[in-house]
Amino acid sequence: MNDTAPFKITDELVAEHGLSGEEYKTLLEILAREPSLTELGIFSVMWSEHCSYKSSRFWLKTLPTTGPQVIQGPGENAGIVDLGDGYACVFKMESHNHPSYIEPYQGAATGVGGIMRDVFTMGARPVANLNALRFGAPDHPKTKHLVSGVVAGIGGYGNCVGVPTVGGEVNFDAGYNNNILVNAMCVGLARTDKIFYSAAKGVGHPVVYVGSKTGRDGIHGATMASAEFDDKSDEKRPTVQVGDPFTEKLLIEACLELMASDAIIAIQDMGAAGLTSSTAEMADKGGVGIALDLDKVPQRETNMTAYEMMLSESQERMLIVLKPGSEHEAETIFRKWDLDFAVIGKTTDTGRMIVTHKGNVEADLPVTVLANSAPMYERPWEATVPPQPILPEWVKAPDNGVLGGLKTLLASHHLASRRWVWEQYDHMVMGDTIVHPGADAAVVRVHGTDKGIAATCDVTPRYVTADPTMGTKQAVVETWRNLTAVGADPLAITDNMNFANPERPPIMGQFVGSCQGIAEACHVLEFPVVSGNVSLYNETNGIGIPPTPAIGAVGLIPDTKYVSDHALKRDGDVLIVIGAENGWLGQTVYQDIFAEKLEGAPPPVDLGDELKAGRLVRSLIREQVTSAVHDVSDGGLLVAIAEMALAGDKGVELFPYEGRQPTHAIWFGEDQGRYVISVQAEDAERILERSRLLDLPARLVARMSGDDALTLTNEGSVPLTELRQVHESWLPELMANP
Amino acid sequence: MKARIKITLKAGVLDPQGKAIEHALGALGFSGIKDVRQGKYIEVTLAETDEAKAQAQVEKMCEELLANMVIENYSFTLEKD
Amino acid sequence: MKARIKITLKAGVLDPQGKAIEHALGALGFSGIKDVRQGKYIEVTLAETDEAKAQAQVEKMCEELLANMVIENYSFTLEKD
Amino acid sequence: MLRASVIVFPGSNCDRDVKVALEKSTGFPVNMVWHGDTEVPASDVIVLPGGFSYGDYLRCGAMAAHSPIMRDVVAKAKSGVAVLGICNGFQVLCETGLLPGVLMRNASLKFMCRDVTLRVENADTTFTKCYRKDQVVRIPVAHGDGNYFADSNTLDELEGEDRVVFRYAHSDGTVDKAANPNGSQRNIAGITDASNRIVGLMPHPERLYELPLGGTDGRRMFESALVSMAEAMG
Ligand SMILES: Nc1ncnc2c1ncn2[C@@H]1O[C@H](COP(=O)(O)OP(=O)(O)O)[C@@H](O)[C@H]1O
Ligand SMILES: [Mg+2]
Repeated sequence: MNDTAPFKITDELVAEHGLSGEEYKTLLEILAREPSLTELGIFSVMWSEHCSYKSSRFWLKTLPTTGPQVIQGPGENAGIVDLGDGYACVFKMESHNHPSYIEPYQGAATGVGGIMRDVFTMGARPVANLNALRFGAPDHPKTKHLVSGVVAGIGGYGNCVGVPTVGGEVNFDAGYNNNILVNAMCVGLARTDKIFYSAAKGVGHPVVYVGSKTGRDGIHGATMASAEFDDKSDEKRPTVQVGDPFTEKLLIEACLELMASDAIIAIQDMGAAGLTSSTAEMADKGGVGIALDLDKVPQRETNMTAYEMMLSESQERMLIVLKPGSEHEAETIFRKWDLDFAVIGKTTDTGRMIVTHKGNVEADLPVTVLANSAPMYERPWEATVPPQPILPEWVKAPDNGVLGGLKTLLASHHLASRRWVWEQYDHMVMGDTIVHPGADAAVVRVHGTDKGIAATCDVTPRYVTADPTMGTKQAVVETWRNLTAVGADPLAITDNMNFANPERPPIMGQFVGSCQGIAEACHVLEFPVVSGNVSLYNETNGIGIPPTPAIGAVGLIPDTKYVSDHALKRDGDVLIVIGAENGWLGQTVYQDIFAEKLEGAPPPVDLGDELKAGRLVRSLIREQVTSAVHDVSDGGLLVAIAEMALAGDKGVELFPYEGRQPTHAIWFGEDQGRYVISVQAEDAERILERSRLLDLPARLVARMSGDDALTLTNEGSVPLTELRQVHESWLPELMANP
Repeated sequence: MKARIKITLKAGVLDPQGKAIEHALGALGFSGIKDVRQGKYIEVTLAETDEAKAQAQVEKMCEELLANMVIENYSFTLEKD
Repeated sequence: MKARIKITLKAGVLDPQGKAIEHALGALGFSGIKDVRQGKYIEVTLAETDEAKAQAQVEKMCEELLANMVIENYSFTLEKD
Repeated sequence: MLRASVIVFPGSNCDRDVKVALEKSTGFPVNMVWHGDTEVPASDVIVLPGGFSYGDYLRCGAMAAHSPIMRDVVAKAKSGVAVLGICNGFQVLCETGLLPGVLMRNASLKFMCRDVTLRVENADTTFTKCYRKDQVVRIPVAHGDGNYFADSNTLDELEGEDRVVFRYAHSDGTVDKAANPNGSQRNIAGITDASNRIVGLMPHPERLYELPLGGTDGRRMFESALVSMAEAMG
């Protein structure tokens, strides 16, 4: 494409830029003239779904985003919560779904790189990474290739940068066959008095480009992320961005070094839509104009046009507005780290973004309009009608008995161990990981202190599909429970809303329902949303993904002495299940595996009971009464107990259930709001009583048997080694052959 | 037959390895070095003796496994043993 | 001048990558494949125009940095631009 | 008294971890030395930390081995200063020739991060004095290229001179293929030079130096350095 050659903006060109005819008309009205090609490119990325949130903004505004712990809610590069004593936790989750489907290694790697930049741009050192991954059916021909590429890419990037990857989730479902999801989350640690924002306040300040050189990577990446796939996309293969984690590591160190000084007015990573959105947003937030001289931009390729430079998504680049006079100090730091450094413009009082290249003005646009004129759509939506609940009796008992059923479930694609994944991630680097992958939430220490940050991510798309509001409420609550189970005070969440085409009312209805679920849960749990990301159009040939609002959450461990995990460890302990047991089998893993279908309503969430149970469990942990805690989620009670036994390599004897529900429904039902705790036998009665006083059912469910098997009276016994074998071997075996 | 296959990054695709090698060569005192690019070199011995068939076989291997066609190109030579 | 450098593992040095590729090719249905070896291919553009000097320069690069002489061999060709 | 220096290469990422572990284990402050410097301050011990120096591009440790600081590290090592190379640091030591052999891609071709058990083969080095010979210790590995390779003459020589320091083993001390996480020759996890002062190993002792991290088996390596210095002082 050539900027200087005369050209005509045709309907095709407009459509290629992902703008509707309506939108282009609005653009003409705003400018009162035809845009240049560069200007068209700039608007197309600013107005893309990815940058503008045009379909989702209306509903995102309804989410609770405040609370005494919140330092920064949505709207900046990442959200920030207070950890006390001058520490702040900076975190966000972001999707790299389409790029990872096209090139799994680089797509996932650059997703990790991008989310880390969002975090360290605010002054935080990244201290933990997580990832939520959804792949197609295990036997789909593309699945293994995608799993191995994505996992290698996440590890390749995070390991090299030296940030531990401590948690996440992996699901397999045919609904993701042609649209996998790769959501990466980064958690950073900052000092509250050293937080950096993106507002480029003040006129005449140098605008500085640092990091890697600009190439023609991912041009149109931002619009690609918002466009539906079709069968041709396998061939189309747009320019893929390649990540350079080594440069990212240097960039982190250099930025943090510069941040320790007093030189920075504003800083922002160049993410989707690179130079365009970073300059527009920084100038708009600062209330200034900006003049850019593209001749100064460090370039990797020859003959790059203004259009290409403004739209390039080359990785590992940052934009900084410096206090005048500090250029030399800054340049010294970036040179020391062997990074490119160039003053490419300055802030102005014109209120315009003026881009010049080779002596020509390639774009001259009003900043506020550019940053704020994106359309906002209140798209028509149709609410999902949730199915009626089913009775536990309607789902048959396992043919192979309760213990056989347990083995089947532990070896299923839903529940099999993800060790094969997380052993490819360095989860210990930085020397502060105290609860490792495999637990309910991971915990990293606040370096040099006794505080800890707990982090987790979760969503159960089968629940959300059946009932978006209830299912999403459940996702929020499950992260809250995961944090509680390791002894943390839940602080806040980030969300990554992955949905299909919002222009279809039923899909938009899923999105709306999900937002309502988040809003309700966050409001009651005082667990606000501080950052997030929306990924729409995850569909191919009209077949969309299951609605997947991934929730990432962080909590504070005030003193790491009180950290808990789920490994049984104290001989002689008994196990108590806290929370109501109704044997809920609708939409469960059990139903999917044994009835080979999913039906009925998903398990309901009672936020009031969740609060009570969570508070009780947290006090028991802090009183050091418990020696292990696990929340009950996928697969139900027996799976939870088996996981505790396996983690600690300690056998248990289960007490027979004597209530009215079918036994298999009690062992495998997914009733919400439950925890299993391990306590000394002499404390049991007191704890049961304390729970009942809160109106929370509680039951003695098992005791440590002192042997190495899981035993159920009247059913027999299964050695832990056998359970471990089936649980651990599914994924390695799947991946063993290409 | 022996196939000697070169796999290189497509033009314009960032090559972090090449960049780092170029930098290291500079630091070692080599001057006038530029455009360092790193790729892979793979040797495969084939049972196939017919040149045209071997050619087709290697092409298929490259496209299906050896090269990542999204970012890489390949070229090869064949040699009778 | 452009140097095209091949770096290969010495005979007798185990090549886990080559072995894995051989295995994967087999699993993909390619038969009669053996002795797969993976090495590196590096392109370097030199300012030097004298062939002998360029030759010496590339040899030095390979010995000092590009190849690990404990396990690897190198070979290269030079080409005038 | 222990004067320890940790070299920081671009891309090192366990430099802070090992500094903290050394300081907590020995009680003495540690110097951080930039790769671009030309002299290591007077030290009893120099540590080359784990990480991805230069991104591990080209070959692990190859570019770091040519850093300006390494000339002085090699000189000091030859004049008797003890040197410990952990993971990437081990790779750098092999690339400089201070230790023989090379670390190749893991046989699985995958990065691997998990605890492994090691049998202590040589408890006489500067960094293993506080272990017993044949003791089994648990220390994490985290590497993609830890597959130790040397020709069989070199391997025989290493074994003959008692220069294998750690081998991957089962928790009962048996050494076999199943205990080998990365395909390394003869299950070698760490080796020393002939003087027992230059030690390289793939596992990360700094990751298990205190109980909150899950164990203290790694701490003994740093305590050994302190004990060795005390012995040397008489
Ligand atoms: N992609 C991943 N990366 C890192 N850890 C993972 C990943 N997937 C799963 N895990 C870890 O495996 C464990 C089990 O995951 P999951 O079944 O989602 O847990 P839960 O249902 O308790 O939230 C968790 O500790 C989780 O952090
Ligand atoms: Mg989960």
